[in-house]
Amino acid sequence: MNLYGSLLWQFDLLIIPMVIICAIAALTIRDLLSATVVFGAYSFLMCLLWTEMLAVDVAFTEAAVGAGVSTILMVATALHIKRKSKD
Amino acid sequence: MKRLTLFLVVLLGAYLVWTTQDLPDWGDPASPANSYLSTHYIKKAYEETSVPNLVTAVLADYRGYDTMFETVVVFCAGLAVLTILRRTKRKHKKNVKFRPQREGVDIILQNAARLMIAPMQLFALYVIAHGHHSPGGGFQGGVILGASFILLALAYDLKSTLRRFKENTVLFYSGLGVLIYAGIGVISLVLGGNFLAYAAWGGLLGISEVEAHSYGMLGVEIGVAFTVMAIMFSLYLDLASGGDLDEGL
Amino acid sequence: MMSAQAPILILLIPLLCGLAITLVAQKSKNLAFFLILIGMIGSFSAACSTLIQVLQGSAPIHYRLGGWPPPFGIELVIDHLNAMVLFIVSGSALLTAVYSRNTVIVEIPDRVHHYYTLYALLVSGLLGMVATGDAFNLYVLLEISALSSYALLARGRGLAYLSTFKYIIIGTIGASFYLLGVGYLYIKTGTLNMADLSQMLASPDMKESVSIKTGFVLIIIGVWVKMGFFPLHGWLPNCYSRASTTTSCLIAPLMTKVSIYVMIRLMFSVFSVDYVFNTLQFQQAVVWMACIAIVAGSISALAQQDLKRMLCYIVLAEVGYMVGGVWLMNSNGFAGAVYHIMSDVMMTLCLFMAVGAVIYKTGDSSLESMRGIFRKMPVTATAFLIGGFSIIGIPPTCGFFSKWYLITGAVETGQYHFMIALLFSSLVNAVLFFRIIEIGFFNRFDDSGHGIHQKFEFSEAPVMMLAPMLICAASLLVIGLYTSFILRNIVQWTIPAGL
Amino acid sequence: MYMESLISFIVTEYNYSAALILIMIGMYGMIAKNNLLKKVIGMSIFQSAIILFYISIGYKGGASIPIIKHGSGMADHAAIDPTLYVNPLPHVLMLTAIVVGVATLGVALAILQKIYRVHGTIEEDEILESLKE
Repeated sequence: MNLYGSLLWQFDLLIIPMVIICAIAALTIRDLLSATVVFGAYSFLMCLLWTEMLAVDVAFTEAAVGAGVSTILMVATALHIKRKSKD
Repeated sequence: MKRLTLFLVVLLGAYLVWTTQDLPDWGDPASPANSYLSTHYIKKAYEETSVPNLVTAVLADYRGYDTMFETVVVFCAGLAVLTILRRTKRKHKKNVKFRPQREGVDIILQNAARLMIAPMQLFALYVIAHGHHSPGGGFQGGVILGASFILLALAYDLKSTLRRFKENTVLFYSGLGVLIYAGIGVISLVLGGNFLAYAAWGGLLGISEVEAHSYGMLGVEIGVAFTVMAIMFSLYLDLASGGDLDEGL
Repeated sequence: MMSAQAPILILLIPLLCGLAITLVAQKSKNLAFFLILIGMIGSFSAACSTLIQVLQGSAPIHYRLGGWPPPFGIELVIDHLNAMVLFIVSGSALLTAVYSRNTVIVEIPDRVHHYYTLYALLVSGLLGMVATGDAFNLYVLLEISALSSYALLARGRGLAYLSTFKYIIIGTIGASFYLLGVGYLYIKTGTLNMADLSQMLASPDMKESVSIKTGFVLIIIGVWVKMGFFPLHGWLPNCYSRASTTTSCLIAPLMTKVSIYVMIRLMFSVFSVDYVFNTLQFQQAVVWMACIAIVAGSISALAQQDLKRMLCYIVLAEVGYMVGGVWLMNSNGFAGAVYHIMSDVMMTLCLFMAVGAVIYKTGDSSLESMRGIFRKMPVTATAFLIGGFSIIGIPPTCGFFSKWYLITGAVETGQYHFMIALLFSSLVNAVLFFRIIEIGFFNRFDDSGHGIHQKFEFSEAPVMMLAPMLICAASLLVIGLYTSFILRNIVQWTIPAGL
Repeated sequence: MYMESLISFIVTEYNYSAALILIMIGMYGMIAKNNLLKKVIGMSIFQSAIILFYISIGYKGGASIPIIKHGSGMADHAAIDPTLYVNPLPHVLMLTAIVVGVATLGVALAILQKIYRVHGTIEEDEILESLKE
């Protein structure tokens, strides 16, 4: 078993379940505004994961685009429509 | 239907996870992906372009053609949203059925925004200009610039923001950005190189070809920043106001 | 010097003209039209120049973007196959641009300049997809053409928004599958350049690799989604039939054919004949799926009461022709499929233009709107007739020859079900078009049969719509008459080694 | 024995597996969810999961971020040891993919708002029912 001396693979093991939980939560929460905010958290955790894999430029972009602008766009849309979802 | 989808998705997922045993180990320095092209970029990019941030060097130079179309994608999205949502002034009266209500003026928010916007924009400019040496570049800087305008619109209101940054200016900047990018490519084409071959600029600017690559990249990053800034703000404008630009969130 | 730069100019000129429209043509609709026309003419002439260069020299043209040698930089590779596709795509985009003069102003009066910018971006995205020699670059251009087509399709009639939303979801799944497939190839080979990939993939241990197989399947499924091949076609008829006239003239012929080109390119330039047909074992299954696509498309077309929807189902059946022809594993079938790309663009374009002219005049797209068409709009009706004959496969139109080669290929490999499907589809198409001709030409009575002679006054569509339509119709005959020339000089060169 | 190889498999490939699981979650959301905004969220999850897959390809154990150490004290253009830096190419590709993702997201949200205005709802079954009437 060669783990190639990754410093942070424990960290990796910790974040990945959180990312998956956030993804499932974003899809299952019925309140759309909450779902979009959870999606923002998902993006931010993703961005942590990429920083940990040393993809600094990508993480920077994701922090600005994924966790920032896309969440704002989704919140803007969620506020324009009926907030309750059936599933 | 849902059960069936779940079943199919789980089946496909299990198959794909099973195929990962064939993939090289995670973090293996000798895997094909980490050894062939990547080694060349790491060894040569600094020498050939004098840009230490390898991601910027590959993004704006070796694969600059991709990045140009990436900018075009952003531009295209902005136009698409505008074409879909925006309506002419007369018809839209009852378009937006439900609009989030804002109560009163939030002084804390407004003052915090006032304090934050200028440093944000300064930081964005730093990110664009310093993208050769540190993480960052046109996209990140452009998004932050756009976000500063979005913050202004969130803290105050859409109307007052639009007085500072007019709608037509937004569109103009978005087109201008792509034009700067493509224009740098076209000029190198006119100067006798291939499209986007920044080396051709060396003679014109009186610098070595390696430096020309560096300057060319700075130029295209500025173009990218213009487009991304304008379109991020424009996306917010259209989506937050439902297309009529009367009132934001 | 200019001719050496022609490959990039093909897609650069429409792009720059699109930008110019946004920047300077905000106010003037005429200026926007003028600029789009310049862009399309420039692109078409660059494509002609490239085609001539390719025909004169037998080696493919390589164009290094940024001056970097492949595989480190991106390159455009133009051989006989994509020179032909570039020519036909830019040509039909030019014809549609001329045609759009009257329709766009009626259908999208408020945003003509944005419409034309998106038009130019879509065309340069499609041309870029055809010209590129890099697997990831293809994804970026795929997304450009997809995004601009979402915007163009959304500005349609009726429930266009709903069907476009479905298209976004399905299209993103397709594009993401493609991206994931390219990821699988990249992880095993470490390169993205198509020529380089094919060299790497030729080694024996790559052939056995499970992840390469998975990558191939993901890529092919992604491309099939984009072209609307049989089990993945659900989004296409709704989306295309609800689009505005110009949009459907532009997108319906080009999007599917460019996807088929992409499929051929990936199957034979990235992977190899041996890999696709011998290492993987689903060649028979794909031909069967193509048969189902043809039969289902033809029968659904027969059931439609709306002209545009009918044409969309015909497009689906035609996709089945080409996919089946490529997967027949036979040089005649392959030649038929490649030749059919060329002829199918022209015949679908011709039919959509004719139907668009009818809609422009009558405001209605049901079969009934064709009533008296030969009296009212004789020129449009003639173009419709030629296009219909070509779809049925009546000589000397080009549809006959492509069908001939496809059937020869099916017979040579003993896959008679494909031949039967082709003949069945011809039969159904014949019924379909003769029914419309009957409505248009003979049936001048209303349904109750009382024999009230309606008076059909001559009211033809404007010249700007008729001219491109007639050029299209004429090109169907010209392509048909010069079949042997085209086959000898272009199609023969595209047949991959080992087929 | 069998268990051990399974654990080794999971640890050396867990990033890929996680990416593929997220892809499947996103795809399930896109296909099976009834609410159109949920479909859009699924789409974004799908896209960022693919990005995770690519970034996992580019990771190299024991390496540093892909910015060449330079400046005073470093000989310019000295031979650079490729094992010191992670693979920059997947990062470049994924920057493009992120931007494409946000572009698609914007267009999808715009169409979604339009659908809400036309049909008054974004539940797929309610829209289909309102069409039947």
